[in-house]
Amino acid sequence: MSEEISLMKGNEAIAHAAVRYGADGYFGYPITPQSEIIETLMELAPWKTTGMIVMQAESELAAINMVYGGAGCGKAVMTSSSSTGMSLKMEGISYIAAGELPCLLVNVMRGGPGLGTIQPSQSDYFQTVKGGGHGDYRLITLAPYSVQEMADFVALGFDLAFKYRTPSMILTDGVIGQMMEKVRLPEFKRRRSEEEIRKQCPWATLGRTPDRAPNFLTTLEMDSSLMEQRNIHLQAKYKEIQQNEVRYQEVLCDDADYLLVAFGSAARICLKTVDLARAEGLKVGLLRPITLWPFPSEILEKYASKVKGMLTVELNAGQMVEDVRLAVNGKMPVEHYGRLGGIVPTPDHVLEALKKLI
Amino acid sequence: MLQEIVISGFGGQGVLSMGKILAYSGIMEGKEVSWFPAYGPEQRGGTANVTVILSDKPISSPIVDLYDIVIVLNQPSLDKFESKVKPGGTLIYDDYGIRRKPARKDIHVFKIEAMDESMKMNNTKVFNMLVLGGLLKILPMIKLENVMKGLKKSLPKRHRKLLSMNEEAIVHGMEIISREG
Amino acid sequence: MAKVKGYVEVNTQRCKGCNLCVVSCPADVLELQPREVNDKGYHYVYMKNPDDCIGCANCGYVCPDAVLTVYRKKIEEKEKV
Amino acid sequence: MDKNELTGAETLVYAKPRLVNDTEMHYCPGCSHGVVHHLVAEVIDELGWAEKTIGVSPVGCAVFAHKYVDIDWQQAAHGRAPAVATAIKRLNPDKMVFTYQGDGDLAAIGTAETIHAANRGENIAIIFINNAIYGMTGGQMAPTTLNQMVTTTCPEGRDPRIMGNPLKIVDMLALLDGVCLATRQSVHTAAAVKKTKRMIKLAFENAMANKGTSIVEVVSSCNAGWRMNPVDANNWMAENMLSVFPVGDLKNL
Repeated sequence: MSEEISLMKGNEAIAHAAVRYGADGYFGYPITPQSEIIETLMELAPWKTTGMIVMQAESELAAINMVYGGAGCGKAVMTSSSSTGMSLKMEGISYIAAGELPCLLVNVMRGGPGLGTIQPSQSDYFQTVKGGGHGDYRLITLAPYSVQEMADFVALGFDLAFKYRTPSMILTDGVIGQMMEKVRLPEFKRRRSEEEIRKQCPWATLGRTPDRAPNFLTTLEMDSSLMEQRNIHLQAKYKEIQQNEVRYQEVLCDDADYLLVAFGSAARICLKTVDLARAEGLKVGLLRPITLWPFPSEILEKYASKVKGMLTVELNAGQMVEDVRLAVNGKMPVEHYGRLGGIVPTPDHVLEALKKLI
Repeated sequence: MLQEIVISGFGGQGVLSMGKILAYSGIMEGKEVSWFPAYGPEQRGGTANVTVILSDKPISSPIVDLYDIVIVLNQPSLDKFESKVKPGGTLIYDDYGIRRKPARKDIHVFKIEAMDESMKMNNTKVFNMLVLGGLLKILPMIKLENVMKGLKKSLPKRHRKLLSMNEEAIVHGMEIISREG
Repeated sequence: MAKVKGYVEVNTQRCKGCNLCVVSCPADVLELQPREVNDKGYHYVYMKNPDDCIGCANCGYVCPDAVLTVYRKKIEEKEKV
Repeated sequence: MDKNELTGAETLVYAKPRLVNDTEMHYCPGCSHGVVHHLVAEVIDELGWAEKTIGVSPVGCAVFAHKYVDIDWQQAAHGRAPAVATAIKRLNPDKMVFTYQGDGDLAAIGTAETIHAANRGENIAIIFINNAIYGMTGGQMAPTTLNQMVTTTCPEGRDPRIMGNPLKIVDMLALLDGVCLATRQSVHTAAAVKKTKRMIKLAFENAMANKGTSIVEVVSSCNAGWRMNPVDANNWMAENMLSVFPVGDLKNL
């Protein structure tokens, strides 16, 4: 971590962190509220320094398939978009997951459905953690709640993607993308050489060498028995990720009678609600899933026998609440509070909703 | 110390950059800061507002219900945010183009004629720095030297030559703010 | 005077009997087997008139399945005697 | 003379290209794809670039191209091969990167990717098989289907008033400044095969020399999709397609 403190937007932090991580390529298409990512990268012009390529593609479809091509070469590549653009990318993401390619995806969510609004929302939770694209695949999903985490999760996302050969998603929204906060950017890392990539990713299509058979990347398998084997392999990998990579944060949960469950920007809002509630003598805590997939079901199950109720707070009509209910499995009531279509609730709104539950 | 501030006006008045300088100045003072803009489709003119929070402790929500300080630079902003000042809080407004003045009695109201002044100075670009000066006069939450450091940080390198002009405007802004009622 | 003699070797199991080589041959050397089929059920190609082959390799170029290997040799007249 | 007197290394004039492996191709008897696969393999081998070539195969009949030619391959989503190739080449500027696409992939679903890659002058080669029909899905209309030509989705023949005219996409691409080579060839005769091979070689050399985008269209037959035998299909192609899609260089800088 560098010593210098910067003030920047979450979107800008992602761009800086990508260059510093030693990413090889970014491919994207402008869409509000995340265009600062590609704008900042173009301003940084890393192709002159680290050698990282930055491309404005002709569409989200092209961008995600550029990521497929780059990831197929074992390169550390990424793309970013916002909700409706991410929908366009879903086919490509399914291919990337099926091809077991590491890459970093960023969705700075806006309100939907349809063209919707450019204002913040969390209504792509289902799309991200339940599929989105076709087929049985999963996305490692990281939900930052500060500009610092926007920066930090670039490296985390890439590292997990390469560790498990699977795409990672930073799922955030217009609040975290557009807000400025203090951030300490990571130190610069050197980009890997082709030799290093060949060693780390023996499957990469970098040109066959005499010591190995040709590599080919395809997601097509006409023989269903082989396709089932591929799926079983993927599921085993996903199980391993579920066992190893669950991340969450507990805020004043120990003595809590009631638990707020929220991620990303909603969790920031809930942090203040916890303070307001405690000031009124209500024992309220916050459990913040940091990985939305794998979901922190175990810790929620643990609290299910300790607290009187849980309230999920989301900028949607109730999506994560389904996973929370699955986790507590009927042991106690779980309610949902959310605002829709780009409206961001304030800490007081959440407190009012919480009091109704109590 | 916790100051929850909103700055609101027309696009192009330097609302967002004033907030950014304030946030940078806060960092120079060793504070925790957050800056959250109301963002919309790109449009010249239109309205703009930004929430800036300065605090000694880590900031929880960047979005709040009520503000300690509301700075409004046009009538729509005054209409929208007057009710959002915490009781006992502060409202600063520029009365240029204001037809309906602030009415609340439970808050401190200050007027700054920054638009008129900047036109007199023949330099409307320093408008937002006059306002910033006014704010710092009535609530000296950040030392002027740290404001100048923040200003330097937030200006792109190619604009550094404008530093002294901005500093003068901040100092001048301190002289032209006055309490109402 | 030298004469050119050719020979076409057929990988009969890979041949799909498409007939493109037959029509590409300028010397009417090739023909599909009228009765015999390979394991895939195709009437594979064979040299019907081997003596006429000039080894031009046209058949090889147009074969989509790389079934044909073509050879060509210059032969002196005296050898013929 | 018998076989033994004629065959040997010194008399060999044609054999299966070395980079083509022994996997039996899935293509129908007489399909042009096989011929073009051989040319691609021969050219890469002759240039000595097997270790620095990355091919991008499409969705369509050539979806299995990677099974037959022993180089590194990526198989792209339908229409996206030029985008995939763009990234591979940009991230690996010292490699030779080419796409191999059919008419549906290149000229229908992937039109945007094709045009924009060419317009950016990506240093890639595009091998474009135009057989005026969708072969893999059973013979539906392609953007390049000829007027009045019958397919399963224009059973009374393509009516340009309803379905538009055959898309001359390589003529369009030739207009773009990023394109250094746009040529149309065929593989229905040995002479045409040799000419096509020369143009594929030029396209690959252009890609390595960073001269911009090269497109080699190969007007091809699809005897199964056309419901003809292979010989008739080639003849029909020569008589009907080549007047709409005449062979020759549209641009060769």
